[in-house]
Amino acid sequence: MYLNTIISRLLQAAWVIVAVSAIAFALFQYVGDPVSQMLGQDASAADRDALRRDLGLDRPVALQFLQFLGNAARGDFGLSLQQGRPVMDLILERLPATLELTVFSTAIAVLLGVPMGMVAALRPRALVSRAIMLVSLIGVSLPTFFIGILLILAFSVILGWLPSFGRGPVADIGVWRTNFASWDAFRYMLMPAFTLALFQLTLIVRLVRGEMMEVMGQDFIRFARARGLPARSILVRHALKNALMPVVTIIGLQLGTIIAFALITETVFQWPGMGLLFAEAVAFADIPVMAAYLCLIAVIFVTINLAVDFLYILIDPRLRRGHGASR
Amino acid sequence: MTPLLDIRDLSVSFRTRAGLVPTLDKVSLQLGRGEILGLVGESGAGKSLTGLALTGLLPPNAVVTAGSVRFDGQEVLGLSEAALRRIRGRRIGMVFQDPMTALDPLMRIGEQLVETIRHHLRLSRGAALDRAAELLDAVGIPAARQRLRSYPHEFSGGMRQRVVIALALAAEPELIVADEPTTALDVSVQAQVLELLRGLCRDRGTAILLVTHDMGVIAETADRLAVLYAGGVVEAGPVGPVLSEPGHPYARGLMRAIPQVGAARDSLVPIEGAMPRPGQWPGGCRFQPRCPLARAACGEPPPDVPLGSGHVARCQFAGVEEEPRHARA
Amino acid sequence: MIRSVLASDLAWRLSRSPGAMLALAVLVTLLILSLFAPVFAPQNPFDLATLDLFSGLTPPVWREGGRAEYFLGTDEQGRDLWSAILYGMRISLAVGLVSVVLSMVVGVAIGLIAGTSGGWVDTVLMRVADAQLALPAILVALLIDGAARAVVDVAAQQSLAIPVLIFSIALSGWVQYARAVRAAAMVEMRRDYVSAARLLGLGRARLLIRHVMPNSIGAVFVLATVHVAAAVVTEATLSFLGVGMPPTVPSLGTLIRNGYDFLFSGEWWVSIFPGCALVLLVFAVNVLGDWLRDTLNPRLQ
Amino acid sequence: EITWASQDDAATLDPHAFNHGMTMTVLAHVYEGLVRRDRDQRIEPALAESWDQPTPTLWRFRLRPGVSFHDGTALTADDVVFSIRRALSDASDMKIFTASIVDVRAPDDLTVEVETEFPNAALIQSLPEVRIMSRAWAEAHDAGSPSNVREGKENYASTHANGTGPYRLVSREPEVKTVLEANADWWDPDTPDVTKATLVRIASGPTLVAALLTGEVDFAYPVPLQDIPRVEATDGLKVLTGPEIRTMFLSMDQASETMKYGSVTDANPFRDRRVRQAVYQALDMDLIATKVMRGSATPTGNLMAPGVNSVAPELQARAYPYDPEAASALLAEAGYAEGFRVTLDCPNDRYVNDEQVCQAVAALLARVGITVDVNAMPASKFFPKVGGRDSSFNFFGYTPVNLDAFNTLSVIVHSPKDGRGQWNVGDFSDAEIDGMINEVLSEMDAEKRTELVTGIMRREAELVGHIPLYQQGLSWGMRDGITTPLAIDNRVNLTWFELD
Amino acid sequence: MLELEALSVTYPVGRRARLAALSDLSLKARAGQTLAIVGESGCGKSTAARAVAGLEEPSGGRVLLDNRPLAPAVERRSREERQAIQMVFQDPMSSLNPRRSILHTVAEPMLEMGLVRTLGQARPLVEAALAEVGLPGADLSRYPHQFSGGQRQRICIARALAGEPRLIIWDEPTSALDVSVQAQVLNLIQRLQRDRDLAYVFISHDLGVVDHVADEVAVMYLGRAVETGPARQIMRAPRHPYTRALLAAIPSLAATGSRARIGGEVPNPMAPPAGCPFHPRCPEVRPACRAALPELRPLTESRRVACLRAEDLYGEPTT
Ligand SMILES: Nc1ncnc2c1ncn2[C@@H]1O[C@H](COP(=O)(O)OP(=O)(O)OP(=O)(O)O)[C@@H](O)[C@H]1O
Ligand SMILES: Nc1ncnc2c1ncn2[C@@H]1O[C@H](COP(=O)(O)OP(=O)(O)OP(=O)(O)O)[C@@H](O)[C@H]1O
Ligand SMILES: [Mg+2]
Ligand SMILES: [Mg+2]
Repeated sequence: MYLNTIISRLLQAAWVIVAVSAIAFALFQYVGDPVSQMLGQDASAADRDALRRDLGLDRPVALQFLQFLGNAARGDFGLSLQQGRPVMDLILERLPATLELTVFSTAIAVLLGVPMGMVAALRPRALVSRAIMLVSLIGVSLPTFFIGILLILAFSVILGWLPSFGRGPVADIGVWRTNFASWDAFRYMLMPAFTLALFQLTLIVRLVRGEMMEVMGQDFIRFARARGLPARSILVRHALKNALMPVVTIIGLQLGTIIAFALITETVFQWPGMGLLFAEAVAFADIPVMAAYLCLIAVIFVTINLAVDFLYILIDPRLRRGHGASR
Repeated sequence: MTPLLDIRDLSVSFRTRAGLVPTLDKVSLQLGRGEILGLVGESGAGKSLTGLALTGLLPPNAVVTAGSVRFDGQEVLGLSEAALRRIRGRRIGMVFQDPMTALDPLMRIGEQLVETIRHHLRLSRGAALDRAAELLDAVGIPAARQRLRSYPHEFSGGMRQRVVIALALAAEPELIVADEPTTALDVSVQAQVLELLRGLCRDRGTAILLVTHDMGVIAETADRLAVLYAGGVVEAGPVGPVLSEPGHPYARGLMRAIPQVGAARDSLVPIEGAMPRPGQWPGGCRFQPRCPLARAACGEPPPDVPLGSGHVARCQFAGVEEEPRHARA
Repeated sequence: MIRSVLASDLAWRLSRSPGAMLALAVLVTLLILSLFAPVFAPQNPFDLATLDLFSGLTPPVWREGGRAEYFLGTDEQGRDLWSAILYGMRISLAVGLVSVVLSMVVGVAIGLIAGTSGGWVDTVLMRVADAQLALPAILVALLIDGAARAVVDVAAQQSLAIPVLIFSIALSGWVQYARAVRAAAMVEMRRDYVSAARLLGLGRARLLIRHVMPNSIGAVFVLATVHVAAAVVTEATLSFLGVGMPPTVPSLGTLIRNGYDFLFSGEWWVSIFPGCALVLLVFAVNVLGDWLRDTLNPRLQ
Repeated sequence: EITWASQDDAATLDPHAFNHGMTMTVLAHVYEGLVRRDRDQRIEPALAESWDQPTPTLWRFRLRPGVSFHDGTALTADDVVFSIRRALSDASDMKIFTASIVDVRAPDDLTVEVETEFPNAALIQSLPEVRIMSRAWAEAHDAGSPSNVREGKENYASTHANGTGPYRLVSREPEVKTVLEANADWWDPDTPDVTKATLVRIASGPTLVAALLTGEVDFAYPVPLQDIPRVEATDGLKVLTGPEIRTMFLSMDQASETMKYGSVTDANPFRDRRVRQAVYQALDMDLIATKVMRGSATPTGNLMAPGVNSVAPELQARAYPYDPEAASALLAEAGYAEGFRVTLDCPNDRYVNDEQVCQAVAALLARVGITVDVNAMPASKFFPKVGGRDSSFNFFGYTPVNLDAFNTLSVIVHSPKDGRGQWNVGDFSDAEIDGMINEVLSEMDAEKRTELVTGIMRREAELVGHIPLYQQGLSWGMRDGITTPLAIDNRVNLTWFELD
Repeated sequence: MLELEALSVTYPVGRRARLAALSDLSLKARAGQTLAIVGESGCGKSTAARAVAGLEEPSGGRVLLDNRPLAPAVERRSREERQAIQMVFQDPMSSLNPRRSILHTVAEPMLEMGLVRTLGQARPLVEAALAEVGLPGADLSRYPHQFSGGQRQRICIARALAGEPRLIIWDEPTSALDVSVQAQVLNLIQRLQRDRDLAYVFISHDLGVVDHVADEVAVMYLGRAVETGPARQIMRAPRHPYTRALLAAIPSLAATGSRARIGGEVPNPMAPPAGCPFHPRCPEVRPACRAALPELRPLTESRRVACLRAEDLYGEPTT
């Protein structure tokens, strides 16, 4: 029934990705010159030119882009100029780290943020609510990198409770490298995840609060109260469910940003994820890695939003077509 | 016999930026078992507020400043939220004004019914489902069993209004407050819904407070009638006499202003002016600025004048033959 | 005048909310301080000739080694931090405000067009918005900034740093405005006053500007307050990534980033004071934005 | 067993692909050259037991017998010939070290002959960097030439290693961690204390310090200057500091007729020696070294650090004293009494406190009326820009990789021609100096060579061809239990570590 | 003066489907007279009104003004044509721009139609217009939310009059108002018609109101006219079963007790029943009704009915 929708959304998604990579490509040539980074200071100008020619960097950008597209369509993103390894391998190697970090931090943010937002909505004048809003504001007022380093200072250097960098003793489960297998490895994830979560937490608390306040004022909630339903059931089954819909959308839209924000967290905590890879790639002007990373972000973004759309359709019966009244 | 519902001198104010604004002023109403009391009045007169006050569902910025509301002998005002919850739904059912927004859009109709039934009647899920189907059937929704699986948006406005009524009936309350249950409906469906309510009174002895501003609806449904104007009851009594021989000039004006099929073309006589909003009430009789009979004496609070068989009008000229003084036909 | 009514109403509500009042007071103070920075600042931190390298890393006045003329201490270049904060806030505010206004204008225009055209125009614009969203703000800013630095004449870069920052932050912000306005415009288009205006034969542009737009941009202002704060923080983050303001013309973000390196070494004041200023600023703007949103949303009253 | 952390990581494990400090540092533990440097940076035998020079252009090396690669195969002269040829190939980044070599031969299994184009006094100085790999292993893995990025193929040697060195590679995650384990079969009887070493990369300075403070790493470098006191004050930690061999200096464009990036449009002030001298005299290197570099830098008057082969110690004094008034006077004399405006190109992720130093330079020059716009950028943009001579004024640092004066003279001081003066980005040019540099190349007598170099540098300083600022400082942080000499080229050598 | 010829409108629903909101509607309106359109909610009354006004593009048929066809979209009509037809909507709140003062609101048509040049010139005219609709001396700088519902509807009427139209379309102008206010507005509407000899198309679902104002009536069901003719005849002697049922269902003040009702649900307009669209609910249904769509045929000179059994149905409606 939704096949048409799915196909057309997928096509649009493909265009989005092509557009993203086109924009990105147009900008790459200004990021820096990979050749100067690939050869030592003592290499001669002729050597540099030769390398530039060998890499095809002397050709027009449009041509480079087309070739990139052609190769990418075949799943070939080329070799990293910096590491000389297939970009796909590099990204797949780093993907689990970033995904674990973002998913875990999103989980923290949701698990803390939703109840906090609810409390703030239900008792807007209470002291707790004010405290929650205050904390959530600090989350947006302080730059992520600053929060990160303050956490390191507090929990690693002064208190000595948590490790300050890296992923620690990770375990390999098949091709997936995880921090969840042992407490020892899990500890490494706490600070980076919390840093990243703080950024999302703010957003979620505010969204949930706003939506809850809005939903709580609606007629069907009053009607549920008039029916004498217990408060808990009204809150969770009726209010929260309705309030979470827009929240899910926004979180979906934000996920691209969060993955990008992971770049900063990863830099501060030396977390070996894709963000760090990208940061290195920018410093090195490693074009294939940058291009693949941006495409990947676009793919993740589009996929998540597609999923959110379908989730929406699944949850909200009003969005399913071919039903009843036309209004 | 004490009435099932006894509202005495209920006054409600709103906290607003201009301070406390009195919005209901000394409203008194009585309602016995099996009786339908019509509550009519212009938009903003305070009809819905009266209904909401019964179950403690007033907006957060409303304060009850005086009066009492006794339900089956028990004072309702000032009850705790928990105690109110035992009354709501179980003993007093509410039908809300707008069927489009009163149902949770994300929950199946059946689920909303089952939830309410199970909470109040402590039935098993299966039994609750059976009862839900019965209820839908009772309010006239065909193929009730299958429709339990529908979502609100799949129902037409009339059907939704009937679902709202079914929900109000779910726990067989003794009193139903129906707030304009038919405003959103077509004439044809309207008749159907009113029929249902009347049936309930007849068969189960349910009392109904029927809030509306449609005189026609009252005429064919209610036993007794109270006319609300600017926050106060201006006339009350059995339906027949109030409609045919209204005592208050506002009620009289209202009757004349209703266009009727088959009536003479030029007979529409409007009441000039508009009802004052809360906070802008004049002293004394609040109808005075629009009243063809207004005199200096109307500056005093008007008395309740009994007109026989429980028919009361709050006007010092009630019962006095009206002089045709209005300016224009 | 609805505006004056609204204004007096807002003023009244404001007087009832101590939190918002305080935030407003803080914001106004900061605005005045930074707007008239030359008056309040003992030093022009952008003028390299006034910097005294020798006074670098002087601690704040109440600490040992502190000096009266450097109330909050100095950074490693001998820049008076109090002055640097005032001047830096100016830049941060300019970047925040202008970038938000820019993205607002673009967003509102696109949202109006998409929301009132429907059909393929709407689809195309919304897909463009998707593409924009798929490229997170920071990455876009990184790339644009890099590109701009390479394209423009180096001598002009100093003066172009602010426009480039503004542009890159604005570019990633318009989508939210466009979406909000589009949704509102779609609702407004169905209202009868639009039909009434069409009956008069109003041209599309006038219809949009005169009737639809004023009724669709309510949410935009609320979004904007929050975005100003976000833009200021984004600017700081970009500085961290090395593409913010040039070090000789530091913004609040640049100051924090520079001081970030000194956090462990005991020279905490270099980053903590600008950090506090940033928190104060963003905090005040956010509190006001939140308050405005709650106040202007009729459904929450 | 230790964990050591660095802000940088090896870019590749291919011994001939990338001439880059950290890459060479890591590779030195796995691969060896024919010779190596001892703790005092003197050349000593390594894979070659001994060598001689039958003619000025022929070097003959006797290989150490019984040496084997980590995979167990024995080292033969053939491997050495293969490796040197590989280092000579097009894709190699080690050509600077092999530049004069025209032929390599293996008369027998343990003898290698290297023939140079002309007598090259500095060849032996370059050979520690020419690392020997196994021919069989390389060819088996299709790694016959370095850097297959050009061909779009993965190069096995860039992620795997098989050398003869003191450590064998256990595992490697690029940019994350590299684990080395002592090679039990190493030929050198002086077995290292460190039996297993894990190199982790921590790019962010504060995080690196945090890791050191928490004891998560035993050794970390470079410790950011501002954090040195903090680390030293921490119980159980210490910091080794000292001058690095890298010298930082300013280059001024002296070739263009008009100024590229500045306010003077009808002339190029930097062509005027007086202006250059004024800039020099306006700069207080001591202040920069103590304040911006927090005392870790060593002010210098020369482009080459002491310790570089053939550099006399007395060259380190300033040619002209710090004297802003004299500077102003010189400017006025040159017709720039009002000063002028110029852009200073500056990397911001390459040298210690690079951007801050540029700012300090700007502040100091502001006092004599020269307005400096600091244009800071990442190295990936800085080097192509400056290398392309698209700059009027820039901040630059240079280390002669083979620790020999000729390297700096040829790359930095010689006029940009004949493949020389590649990083003489201000295009300083003096025919007399060019001639003297050629003499240095083939002068085999150490004393005369030193004299020649001194003459060149005196003249260069007098002409203010460049403005030497300081030698960058080294800072290695470690726990008290580690003892190691500080290497002036910033190359950590685990075999020198002594553990308690 | 105004003529609708086989006017049809469809709306796109979802990606492919279209909903026939109005099918083959043919009507005439004369100067000085009121043509009323009645019918249940959703039967296409507003759609017809919007198509006439040029706010909705018809999918078939045309609208003639003084025997000349009008362009389908209002934006493409000439100024005279636009000036001739104005419209007043159901909800007075939503038909006023909340951000424009009543001066701007009422002056806008005058400026657009070229009756005045400047806002200053318009001011006295606006005052006069407001006085005419019973708002003398109103503060012109106030905004819609500062007026009551009845007052707002008067402002809408003043705005419609400001362009000096010849025909006004009223789309349920009083259904959002209380009865006491409704009477005021209805009286005003009728007075204006008398004073200015205006032609009205009056849409309502309230038969009481329709009986009060209309000269001609068209009864609609599911997008089609089922009965048209002089108001008196139709209200007194309805022939179509649907009209009869509608009239019977009106609550009256006098009668207490149960009234007639139309059984069944309104069919889904996306899938109207075959044959006569009313047949599933019709008390008079015959097998032939299910077979073919009955055409709107003349019953007398002035009346037309779309029912096979029109001739048999008169007198009291069956319940
Ligand atoms: N939350 C509130 N704050 C202030 N005033 C309110 C609030 N809610 C209702 N009122 C006022 O109370 C008065 C009575 O409202 P109520 O809803 O009872 O009217 P009603 O008779 O039910 O009208 P309607 O027919 O329109 O439903 C109105 O004038 C309204 O403006
Ligand atoms: N924009 C639209 N898109 C799709 N369907 C529409 C649209 N507008 C109206 N319809 C449908 O067209 C049909 C006729 O609508 P219309 O508004 O003309 O009815 P109406 O008779 O005026 O009803 P009401 O009395 O409720 O105003 C209805 O089924 C409605 O759902
Ligand atoms: Mg109400
Ligand atoms: Mg309609």
